[in-house]
Amino acid sequence: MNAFLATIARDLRLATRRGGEAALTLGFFVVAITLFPFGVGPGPELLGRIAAGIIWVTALLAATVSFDRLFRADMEDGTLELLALQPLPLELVVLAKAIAHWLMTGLAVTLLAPLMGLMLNLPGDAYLPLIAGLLIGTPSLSLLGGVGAALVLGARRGGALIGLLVLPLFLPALIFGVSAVEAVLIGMPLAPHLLILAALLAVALPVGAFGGAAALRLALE
Amino acid sequence: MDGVNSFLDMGGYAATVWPAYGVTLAILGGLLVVSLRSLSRRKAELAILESQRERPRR
Amino acid sequence: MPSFLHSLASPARFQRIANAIMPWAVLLTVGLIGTGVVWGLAFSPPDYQQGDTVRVMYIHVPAAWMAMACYAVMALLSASFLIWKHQLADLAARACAPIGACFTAVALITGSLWGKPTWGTWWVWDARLTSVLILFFLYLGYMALAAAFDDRERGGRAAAILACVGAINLPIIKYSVEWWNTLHQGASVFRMDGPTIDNAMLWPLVLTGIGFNALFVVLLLVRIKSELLARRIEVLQRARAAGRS
Amino acid sequence: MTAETQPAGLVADHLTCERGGRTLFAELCFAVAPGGALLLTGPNGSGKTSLMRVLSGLLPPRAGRVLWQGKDTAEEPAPWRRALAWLGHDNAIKPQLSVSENLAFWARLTPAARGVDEALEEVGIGHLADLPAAMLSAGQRRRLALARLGLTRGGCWLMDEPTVTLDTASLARLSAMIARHRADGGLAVIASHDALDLPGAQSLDLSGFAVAP
Repeated sequence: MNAFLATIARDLRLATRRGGEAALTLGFFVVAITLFPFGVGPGPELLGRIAAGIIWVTALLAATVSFDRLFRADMEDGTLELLALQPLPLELVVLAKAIAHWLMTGLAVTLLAPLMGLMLNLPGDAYLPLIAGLLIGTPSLSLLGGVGAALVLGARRGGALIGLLVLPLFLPALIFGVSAVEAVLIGMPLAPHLLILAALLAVALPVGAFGGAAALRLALE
Repeated sequence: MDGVNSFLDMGGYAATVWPAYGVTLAILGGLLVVSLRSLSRRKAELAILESQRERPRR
Repeated sequence: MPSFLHSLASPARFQRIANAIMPWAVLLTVGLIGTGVVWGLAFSPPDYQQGDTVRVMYIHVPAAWMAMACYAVMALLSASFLIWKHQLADLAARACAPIGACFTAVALITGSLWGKPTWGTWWVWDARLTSVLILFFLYLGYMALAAAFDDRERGGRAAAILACVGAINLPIIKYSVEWWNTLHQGASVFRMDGPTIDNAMLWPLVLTGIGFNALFVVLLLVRIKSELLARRIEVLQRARAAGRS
Repeated sequence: MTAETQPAGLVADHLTCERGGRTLFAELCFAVAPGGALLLTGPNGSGKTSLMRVLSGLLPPRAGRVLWQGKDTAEEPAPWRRALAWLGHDNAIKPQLSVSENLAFWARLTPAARGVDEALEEVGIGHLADLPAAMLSAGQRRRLALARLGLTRGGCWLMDEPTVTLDTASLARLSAMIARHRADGGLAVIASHDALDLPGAQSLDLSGFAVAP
């Protein structure tokens, strides 16, 4: 457990020292969102209707942009092969890195989402389901994206490939994240949507850990 | 010839039915042709390589 | 069990089995698809609602079946490659991907052509269409990943992991898309009146369906043979390079 | 039957390794007992690094087994991972972290027997502990990587070219460090071009196991 926490703590510390990681993702998130009013027109009514969708789609894209760095730096400086040889199973290393990634991207995006909601004229009732959905849904993204990031290690044009590999897998999280907001707006219960997001997370945990570890072992051979 | 014409007309949906069959033929037939051509090209390449390998030994 | 599979899957043995199956598969492909298509186009009745557009069904529906069946075969081959590390499984899985992608493309395009007169639009974000589109993306991702490595073996294994992850996620995607669709649009537009399908329409559909399976076998065998040759060429070239240096 | 008769320490049992379709070495066997050391030599491309990676478990061998204390490391990786300390080509140093932070992380991941400061002193960079690792020279980085091995007591050190970028004084320190490790009951497998002072070490020339193409 100590080793697991140490891995999370190290990734967080590295990210804050470098300063770029979280800021880059958040910067992409904010800039991409500001593009939408230009694309669909600044009418507050239209923006308010599609605000939840915009925020979710942009969160997926922002996460995708950040995956390339998840394992690459550790691969290049030899840290990854050492991590693979530690007593801590590689599956747990992958989980630890996914958690650290989520804290820096998913959580940061979730915290920033209400502000973006204000800018996009998101209806008042929609804030709770949006934030709750992002909170439960974005960890799945970090886990599944981790598999993609591990798979493209050693591939040519790896960074460009990740999006093609993982965005289709993100679709369920997007669907239920947005439907949670819509359900609340039409007066339906919120809980089923959040429970499905939690179920997706329960699937993504083993898939991310075992798939990611298998892909990393392959990359280290 | 009226029967042929009405067959080709497909009850007014010629623009739907014939392109659908055409596209299917183009894609699946195309894949088959591409696969067969790569097979025969590789067969030829292998034949050349094997003949080159035999020569210096004998 | 693994050793039994291995003996079954040695290249020489594969060649023998493939050569034995091939003529039958070709015969079935030509005969069944030919009969089914002629039957479907010329002799089956037009639908009382959709008119002659229903004739698209005889290729569209089998293509959609094959799109999914191909992925299942590819994922099974990938899993067995990861477990038993047999090269032939990797070869076969890679050979599956373009075939599956082509069947998926056929299903999407014929569906779109059929959709125009039936629903008045080329594309609807219907649950089935959307999940087939995602399936198409998964095939593309698999092929891109398999080709993105300089080391062939490594690319094969990375792609195999992706195929397995996709196999777990594909049903999830499919059901979430279905649920999303019913939430947004109510009842699906895509209604085939499945149970009421007439025998005169069922038969050509079954014929082309089996014919497409046979076509899949033909394509798969040709592509595996071709890949085996490519590996043999690579080995010889490498031996030559090593001999001259 | 072989499992009981295998000696303690590290045993390579008929290892065959293949990379990129080429067999690097075949039927390679050796045994290193606790307190022993093995020096791997051989020209570039003879497969020293590949052998090290096979021993560590990073690269599965084409055939054969690696045994640690009589147990197959592929089947029971846990005891082997606890005993193993790995030094690869790359130093696995994060320039954003300080020297002691770099080492402290690995100390938390491995069962460290000694303190971070002690390990840094052993390689002669104790006075640099607070500096960001980005400030270190190439030789100092290699010594920081070596300090990671110095954290452990006993066990097995796998060192791939440990002497790269080291100066003469550091070479002497490395020899002393390996001697201390062996005296503690540890063993080491070292692939190196440089002559290291390794009293009583076995030597293995990999070119003797090459397979004619």
